[in-house]
Amino acid sequence: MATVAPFDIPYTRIIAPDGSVDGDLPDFARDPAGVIPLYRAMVRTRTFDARAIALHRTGRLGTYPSGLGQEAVGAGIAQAMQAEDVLVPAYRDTGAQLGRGVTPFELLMYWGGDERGSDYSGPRRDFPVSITVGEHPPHAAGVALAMQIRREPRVAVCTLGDGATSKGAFYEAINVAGSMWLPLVVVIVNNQWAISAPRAIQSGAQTLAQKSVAAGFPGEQVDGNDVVAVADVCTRAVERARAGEGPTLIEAITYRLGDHTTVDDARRYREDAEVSRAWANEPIGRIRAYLVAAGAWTKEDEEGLLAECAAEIDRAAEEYLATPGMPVEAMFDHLYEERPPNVEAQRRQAMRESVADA
Amino acid sequence: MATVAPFDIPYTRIIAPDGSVDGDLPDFARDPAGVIPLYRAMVRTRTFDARAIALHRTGRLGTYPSGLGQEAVGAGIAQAMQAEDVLVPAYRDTGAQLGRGVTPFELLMYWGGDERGSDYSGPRRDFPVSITVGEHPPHAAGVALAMQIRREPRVAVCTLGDGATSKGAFYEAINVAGSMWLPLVVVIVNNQWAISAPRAIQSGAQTLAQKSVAAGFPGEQVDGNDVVAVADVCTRAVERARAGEGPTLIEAITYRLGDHTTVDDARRYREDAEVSRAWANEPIGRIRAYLVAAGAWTKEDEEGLLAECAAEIDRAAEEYLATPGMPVEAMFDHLYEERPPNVEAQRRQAMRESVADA
Amino acid sequence: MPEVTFVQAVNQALMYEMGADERVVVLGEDVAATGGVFRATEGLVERYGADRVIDTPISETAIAGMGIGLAAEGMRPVVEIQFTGFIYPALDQLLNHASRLRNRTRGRLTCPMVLRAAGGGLIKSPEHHSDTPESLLAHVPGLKVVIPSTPAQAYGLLLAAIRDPDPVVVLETSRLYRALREDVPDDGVALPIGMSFVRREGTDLTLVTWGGMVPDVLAVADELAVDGIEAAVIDVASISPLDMGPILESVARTGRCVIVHEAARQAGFGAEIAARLADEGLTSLAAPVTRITGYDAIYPLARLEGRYVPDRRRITAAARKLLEYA
Amino acid sequence: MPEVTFVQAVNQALMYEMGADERVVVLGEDVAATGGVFRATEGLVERYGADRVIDTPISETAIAGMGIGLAAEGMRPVVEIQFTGFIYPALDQLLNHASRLRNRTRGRLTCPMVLRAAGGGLIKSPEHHSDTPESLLAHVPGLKVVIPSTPAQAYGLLLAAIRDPDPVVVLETSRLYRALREDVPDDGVALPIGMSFVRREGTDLTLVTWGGMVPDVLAVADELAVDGIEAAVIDVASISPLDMGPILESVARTGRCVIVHEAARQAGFGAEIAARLADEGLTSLAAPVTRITGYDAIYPLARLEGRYVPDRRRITAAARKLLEYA
Ligand SMILES: Cc1ncc(C[n+]2csc(CCOP(=O)(O)OP(=O)(O)O)c2C)c(N)n1
Ligand SMILES: Cc1ncc(C[n+]2csc(CCOP(=O)(O)OP(=O)(O)O)c2C)c(N)n1
Ligand SMILES: [Mg+2]
Ligand SMILES: [Mg+2]
Repeated sequence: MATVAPFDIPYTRIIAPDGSVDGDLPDFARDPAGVIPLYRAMVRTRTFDARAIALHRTGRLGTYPSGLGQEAVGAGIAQAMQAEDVLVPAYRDTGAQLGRGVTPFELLMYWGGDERGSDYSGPRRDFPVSITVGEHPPHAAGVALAMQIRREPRVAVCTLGDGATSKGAFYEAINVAGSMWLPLVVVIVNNQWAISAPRAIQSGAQTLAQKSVAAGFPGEQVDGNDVVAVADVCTRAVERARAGEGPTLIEAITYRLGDHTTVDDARRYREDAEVSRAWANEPIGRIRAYLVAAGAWTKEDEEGLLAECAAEIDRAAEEYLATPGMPVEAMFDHLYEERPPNVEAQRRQAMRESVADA
Repeated sequence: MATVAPFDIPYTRIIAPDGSVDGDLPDFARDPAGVIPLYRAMVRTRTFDARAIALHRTGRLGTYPSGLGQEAVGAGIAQAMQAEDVLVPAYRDTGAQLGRGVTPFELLMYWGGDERGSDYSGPRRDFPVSITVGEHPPHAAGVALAMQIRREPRVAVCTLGDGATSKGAFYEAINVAGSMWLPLVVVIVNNQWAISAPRAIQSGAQTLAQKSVAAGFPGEQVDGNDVVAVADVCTRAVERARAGEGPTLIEAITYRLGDHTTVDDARRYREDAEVSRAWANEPIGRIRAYLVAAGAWTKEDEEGLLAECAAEIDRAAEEYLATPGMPVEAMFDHLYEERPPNVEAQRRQAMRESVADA
Repeated sequence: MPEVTFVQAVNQALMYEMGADERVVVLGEDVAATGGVFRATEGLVERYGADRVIDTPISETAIAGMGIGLAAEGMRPVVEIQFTGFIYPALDQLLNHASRLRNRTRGRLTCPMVLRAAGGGLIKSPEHHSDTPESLLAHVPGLKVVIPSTPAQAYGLLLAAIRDPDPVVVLETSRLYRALREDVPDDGVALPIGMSFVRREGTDLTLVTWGGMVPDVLAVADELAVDGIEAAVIDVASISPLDMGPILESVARTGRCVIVHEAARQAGFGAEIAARLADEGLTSLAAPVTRITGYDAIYPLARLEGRYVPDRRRITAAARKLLEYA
Repeated sequence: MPEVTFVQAVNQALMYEMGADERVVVLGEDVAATGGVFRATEGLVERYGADRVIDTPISETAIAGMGIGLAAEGMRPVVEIQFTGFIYPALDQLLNHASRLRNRTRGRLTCPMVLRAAGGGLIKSPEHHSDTPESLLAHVPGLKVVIPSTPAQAYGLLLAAIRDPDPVVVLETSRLYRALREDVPDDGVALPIGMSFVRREGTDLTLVTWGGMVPDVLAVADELAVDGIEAAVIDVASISPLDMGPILESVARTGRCVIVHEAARQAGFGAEIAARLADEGLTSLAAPVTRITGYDAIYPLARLEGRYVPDRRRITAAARKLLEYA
């Protein structure tokens, strides 16, 4: 019995939970000022998140999946990507979307139940969020294949949850990516839970990063609550992909501090104690500690940032609440580029009924 | 960056292509007589295979997927299983099916286009072959789960091709098996080709055995043309599963010496030279060489075996050719346990038309 | 006897049958620890244990496929697909495998599995949670498809589905889960699959519907009655096998038929009923067979969804229009 | 101008459009090295290179899903699912994603992809190779579904499908691949999607069909003509969008309609056409709308398959029966 193929999975952390440096600082972070944009992005994400939940509570937003505690992953991914790259996100990746230039207004429109929220004014080629768990990685593989065929120095980045790694579509996509050596980076946002199912239910695999072994390309773990590490690991993976060096699977280990969504009550299935422990590890505090210790962040900076974020999200919420819904015919207007006769007839009928209503 | 999870994939060969012993003989094979049943099974399989092709050529059998060159895998798997275990096979696993007690007559009926061929008189709980590539591993996982729930010391064995490992259903099944620690053994019959697609198209993974890393249980390679090694590796995996020690993924490395099926022409897409090289490695000759060298097999034994196999397959073919097709109402007789009215009405109508025909 | 909601009736049926038949196992996403996202499986794991109530990975293909393996091995799996919009990755298992196993093996292996899924709109849920894919499933020989509309049907048809020797898909309408209450004796008595229920007699017009639209259609019939128009309401309940008897009988009397469903119109299941009427019921028809359905459009997000699903006004208007035919 | 078979016409269309539009890429199982199991993609990789003609792993979900990604990025993917029976693992991608992308993003991202698959029976192939799942696909808003019946349609509709700005499923009938030959000028002229073709005029009765059944239905019409019965034959060709115009016009003249398809009857696409007749065409109908279809049974293995697919005798008998109505 001979060993024919050895593999191993690395793990990266750079800033420890207490804010101390625990690994090799990447270039961008040598000067603590380089970390400030990441910190700002995380705080902005959390501000949005809190507002979205508040809007839901008061009946003014639909079901919303909070990303509380996962802000480092989104901020790190967005920093790693170039504008011309394409993000193919899951529903909880609000942070990455904000970083990509999707506006808080658009996000509120979407979660408020209006399709126009996915007509992103910024990243025009980014995909809308996938509500279907783990069915979107093939889209990212297709996007990456288009880039490869056209020999463009662009990269597709797909984000998905720990639960989504149990889906066949996820596997087919990474397997194809390995076979075709596509410019694709897949980031598993392992927040330990998939609704009520803890990580252990999803797979007997010791790490989720090792799923890449099945596809023949590198996989690695990163402390998903360490935004510096996430940004670093993701940047390296994205740049490898851009250089034609193939796909990477990244497992960002984080924790879902909130309920699954605004219509879930996580106390039914998980211990408060676990959540409390996880709070000690959350991503924003550690970077604040790091920046403060480095003398790069003051109380005034903090207050300024919070006020700025609150003001931005306030404006977005106002704009969202002031935007009237679409008329009934909107349902038919983007079904096809040209409306076939049956659709046209139904559209007219719906409009007639609409008038009758008024 | 720390390494958190190392893996490696072992490879087993016991009898080398020239018939010499190249590894540790398992108990059953200490006495060469223990190998004779495996040898006989392979020859029987090849005899069946040749006859099936001949029947197709003369228009008396439907499309048939030859297993030429892969006989060791089926024989080894069948030997590893107990009667009460369940085989969930792919279409090319004729050898394993014969070993399980599916009769040559039944196989001819099935490939001749008659559903009764899947009503196996022997292994009543074995699944019919899956024509859908890689969609059947979930059935095997379900069978294994039934065994686990009922605490039965039984094992489900699923066979599939190298191409089938690219399917999401294969992955979902092995992932669930790892998560639930099911008594399941999955054998990949890597014959290097999936119709016209060589192994390299399917996956960037260096081995197919390492797909198990994604599911968190052991995977290993075996020389699929060495029946002793296949039987040994499979037996150990089956017995581990039976003992509650979890699933195993086995990649049996072999070669499809024939066309994909009787309606394929492999010369369109692969080199004759490759096939010639592969013939040097085929599984039957090496065991014959081993047995002859060990003084355990004579020319008379060989002639006797060939005659016996030919006679058995002759009888099966005659019985098959003499069996009339089913009447039209057979289409409706096993749709549901009780026929609903619409089905009943259609059945009567079909029978009326049938009478009108006659 | 306390009244129960629809979702409680589902739960009651599962409780009952797991107690009565130890071959019954429940598996799916979030069915055990949290008792289902709608609480349909609440308390099952506490009562029957983790061996029989199993939280699976998020693997719809494997969930359905394992149901087949379990069923072939003599278990009675009740698998849950959390929402109808996530049934599609399980379709290969349903169409190519579950429905065909008995026929392929001439009855040697069978597939007594149940697949439950919640769907239908108007609960302001995210995309893909409101699908009504019943006509896809009704096209598959070897499957049965039931769509209960009341707590009693939810109980009785689910029991029947579990006991059925063949695969049955049970489509539950999430907006009904807590909308209705009624007495449902927990007596283990099943309702027959393959039977249309006459929910209201009437001689002027026949309204045919199922599942989530039933309450609205009954309400429309009540409204019409105020004007002296007596509409029969037929709740198809099982779309496969389809029981056309009561529909044909009613239309023979009324000559007028409106079929109401929430799914898109084109190739929706309403087409099958209309087609049967155009064949077997043609001579009865005094007016065009009308379908009031979801539009042939993508089910909209929450702000517009109320305009997608047929509402009482659309149904009433169609009914009144049919009465204009002599 | 040499005559070409159906499969050659498919090949010709792919050759043409790959030459005309460099955004067109072909991917699927066995499409490159061996040129497709039916040779539909033969020679493409030699002409256009391995960047644009791509053999994929056996991953139907990913094949369809990558088509979406490619299309959203501005390519014009033509993906192949080898047989219709293997389309089901791709359905989630078609239903939840391909069909919805434009609407979800208000036109920001679109999905101009084509998915081709071969199906239909009577070629003695193994299980799952003969499926005719057209009605499932026709139920999906946002998709288009075409089913060519001749080499010229195969060429013209495939070109149209590739140029269409929205996702189109092209269902090809394998038994037609080499059964028919005709002149098909390789002029790059597309046929319109969403148009029913009147293949034969007739005033006594209307036969409506598509795809693989068209030759048989035309033959039946010829037989009937011998007896002086003039049957119109309408080849629907695009089932979605469905062009009811010619069907309604013809039935307005004949009052009699037989719909013929190979798929199972219940919730088959014939139901949609019958339902439209029962609504918009009711006053024209002099006789029951008859569907002659595959049975509501599992498509049988080779020995019995000839009894599953409607044959000329069944169609003729139905046609003659309708003429008995006054
Ligand atoms: C295909 C599919 N199956 C089931 C669901 C229902 N569902 C919504 S979220 C969720 C859990 C997903 O967990 P994970 O992938 O870890 O992402 P997280 O919610 O933790 O971000 C499930 C099962 C779905 N949306 N899509
Ligand atoms: C789901 C599915 N996709 C495609 C096919 C068509 N097909 C039949 S055999 C085959 C190749 C399978 O290769 P592999 O799994 O290696 O098995 P082998 O034929 O080599 O035994 C393909 C693509 C199929 N039968 N099922
Ligand atoms: Mg999660
Ligand atoms: Mg192979």
